[in-house]
Amino acid sequence: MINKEVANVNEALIGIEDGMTLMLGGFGLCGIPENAINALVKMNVKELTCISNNAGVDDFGLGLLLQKHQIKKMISSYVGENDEFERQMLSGELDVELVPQGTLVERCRAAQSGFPAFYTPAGFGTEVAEGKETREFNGKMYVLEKAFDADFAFVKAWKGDAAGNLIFKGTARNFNPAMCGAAKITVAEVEELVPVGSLDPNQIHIPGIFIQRIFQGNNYEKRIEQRTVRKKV
Amino acid sequence: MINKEVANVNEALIGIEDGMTLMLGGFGLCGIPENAINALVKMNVKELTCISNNAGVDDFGLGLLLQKHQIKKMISSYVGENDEFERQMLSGELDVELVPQGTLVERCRAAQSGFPAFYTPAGFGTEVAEGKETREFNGKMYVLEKAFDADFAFVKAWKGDAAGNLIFKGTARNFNPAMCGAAKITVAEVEELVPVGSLDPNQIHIPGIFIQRIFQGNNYEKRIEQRTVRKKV
Amino acid sequence: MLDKVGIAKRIAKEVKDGYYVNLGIGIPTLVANYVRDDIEVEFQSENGVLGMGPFPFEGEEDADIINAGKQTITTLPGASFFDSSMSFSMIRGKHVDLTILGAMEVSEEGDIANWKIPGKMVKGMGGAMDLVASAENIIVAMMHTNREGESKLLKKCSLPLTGVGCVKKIVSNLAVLEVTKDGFKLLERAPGVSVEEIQKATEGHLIVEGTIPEMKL
Amino acid sequence: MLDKVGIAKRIAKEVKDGYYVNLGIGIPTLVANYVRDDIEVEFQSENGVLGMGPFPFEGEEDADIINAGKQTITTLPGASFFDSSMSFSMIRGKHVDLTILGAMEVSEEGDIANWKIPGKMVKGMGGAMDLVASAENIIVAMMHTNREGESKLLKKCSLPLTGVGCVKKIVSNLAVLEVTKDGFKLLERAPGVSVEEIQKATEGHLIVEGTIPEMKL
Repeated sequence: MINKEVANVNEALIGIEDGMTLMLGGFGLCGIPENAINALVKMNVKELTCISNNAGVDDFGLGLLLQKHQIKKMISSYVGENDEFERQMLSGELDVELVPQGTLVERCRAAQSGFPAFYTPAGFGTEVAEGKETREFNGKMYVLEKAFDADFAFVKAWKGDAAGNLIFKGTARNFNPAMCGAAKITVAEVEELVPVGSLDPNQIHIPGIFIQRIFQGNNYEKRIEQRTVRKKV
Repeated sequence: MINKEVANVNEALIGIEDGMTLMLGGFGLCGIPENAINALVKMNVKELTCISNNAGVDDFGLGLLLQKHQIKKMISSYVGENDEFERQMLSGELDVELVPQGTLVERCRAAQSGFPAFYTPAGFGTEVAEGKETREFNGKMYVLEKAFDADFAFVKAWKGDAAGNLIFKGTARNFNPAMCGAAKITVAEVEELVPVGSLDPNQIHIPGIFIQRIFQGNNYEKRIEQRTVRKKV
Repeated sequence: MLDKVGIAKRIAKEVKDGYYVNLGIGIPTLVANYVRDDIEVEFQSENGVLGMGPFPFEGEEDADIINAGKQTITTLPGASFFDSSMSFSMIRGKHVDLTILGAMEVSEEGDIANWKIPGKMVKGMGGAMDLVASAENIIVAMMHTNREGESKLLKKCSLPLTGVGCVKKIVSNLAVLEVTKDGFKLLERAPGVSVEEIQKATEGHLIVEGTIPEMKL
Repeated sequence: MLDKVGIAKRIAKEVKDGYYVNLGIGIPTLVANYVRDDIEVEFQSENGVLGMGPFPFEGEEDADIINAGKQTITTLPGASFFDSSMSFSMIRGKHVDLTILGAMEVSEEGDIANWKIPGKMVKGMGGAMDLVASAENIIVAMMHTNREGESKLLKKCSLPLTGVGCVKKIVSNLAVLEVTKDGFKLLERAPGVSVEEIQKATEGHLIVEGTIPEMKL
């Protein structure tokens, strides 16, 4: 077993530099790498390009990096929950590339899987396709989209072991699996680091080969964006 | 819950016709849809194109269809275990398209996932790339490969439920997941059909949406091709 | 004239037995409440869940189980969780049978705009571009006009597009319309709404053939 | 001169701590037996397993747990199973550190042929084309000559190629060679084998610089 465990988030972030491109898992605030984001805020690394489906909210998740102007460019599919984001984008302080959600995740998976490019129907005929090659297959039009090229990927899992094997929970899985191994270095933080051999080999979502560093996270806030409930009758 | 359960293999095969293109899961004899193959032999459907990583052995798996000359064309990556196959191929009775294994599975996944085509490095500079578009990305050469277009996919899982949810076991998983939903109709046979709700939603390998028909298989032989053991000391 | 719940109720009648359905944020989310309970339908949410149930009871929310609108949800027996990549395999691969989503504008050619107002509002397309580029069966839930009373059913969309030639059906507060190659074909009127009112609220070409029935909810 | 086990033993010395290794069928499979036990290595098999262990004890074989050579295997703690799609993500995505495979022919430019003899034998390429097109670190295990004594290390391959310009290192029964832009660079001689014998058995350009040491096993 090849050991990927590092002592803490600081060790996991060694090598991060200004100007790097980062991938960050999560959908809204669900399944985001909270520990890594908080540490990035503390180390005050700047000029980042962040690939993440959403941009957090004003005071949590990637919103914390936005507040401190650490992000130069966001590559996302939906950013509607963050006023500061919208302000920086409309004022031109922040460069934004909006990508259809299915294309966003597949550009991650393409990087993970050694595919340089693929054709997808999403965005054909829209400004997303501007400047890109389009092409017909079987009478339908498609857009050529390319794999991402990122320096670090930060993902958050439910359980993991020192071999880097990961299991996600519920819809906190989302973008995390496709980002594993999609950057030069993938850092996984887990709610529970379990002994090697205790995970069922048949039920591992992401095998350790895709992970370079793993650590036991702590103080997960797991904030809920839209607490929607029904009353018991 | 949308119910996909059919009574038996015969009901699962309704609609199969001569000349159709079929996908069949499995690697060697591991994880092959034994019940479906045996039923295809019985119904004596002809002129089939079969997409399957291997071609079975002389007297088991797809070898049974080959014996009866039911297969017109095989699309596979490795066919070294089957003498009858080699004979039919070298004599020209059987049309064969050999495809790199990673390309084979991705052409299934592309069909499953709505991608018409993708670029892969496999086969560049070889006869596999002949007649195909090749292209450079970041200084490396790639081959354009296209999604398969199949009528039926036959997969075999370990456990499944009437909603079509599937779990595979060990390396019997192999090509099966990528073929689910990659054909017009996907038929899953399972060793154990369990009650809906008894599978952990977090641990389902293939959600039921990809499956049109599911049935409880029986009399699984699960033949071992290379029984390789060590002695206890 | 329909309110949001009315629109959701009318769209619910389009949901057929055995359908996998993706519901967009807003009015479409309400549709789930009004689907007949004698048919089997499964709801997919693009953030990675199939088989969504109702909202959780108070105190039973789980931060790790949400829908694409970031609302806490529950799951029904037979449900499954999966990653975003597989979720869009379901969508792009046409395994989802029906997509219901909102729109700012729809054109008579079936183009849809719902993700951006240049210089003013940019929320992003989320999964909408993948959904509309792939789904064979798209119903748009929308108000027929904006707050200024201007039509949102246009000859050409004025806002940046989400997809081209993809909308098949529209259920608005005023009417049910089918998008045909010749324009918006009026199928049903909302209760108490006249053909003239619908005509006035529709900038794009409206096709009125024969008597237009009032919709039943 | 080395036998198959000798070739496997020599290749085992190329396996470094922390490597994920894919072993081809035949001699490469034997390599696992000779890797130093003070380093951590994980073996991947393209049919969908990472963390392979030794063959099972008699009576403990499981038809559902095999390697790419269709042999029954076991797994070690930390192992995982996955589908073929993810398996080739590991391979194509360069997550596998070292690929060891057999060859019928290798050219001085690093081309490899190992899947077809036209009109005579066609087993198929299996995963070899994906492996050689992607791996940055490929070692070929092979006999230096065929049964007729003809060289298999050639100027140009005569058989259909598996991949172009991809082989980095060759361990044959006679020698260890590096594929450089100028040809086959001789690194080590097998025990008891002279440079002249290697030269005679090598049709492609052989580069001999200084004294060539005998390999240590």
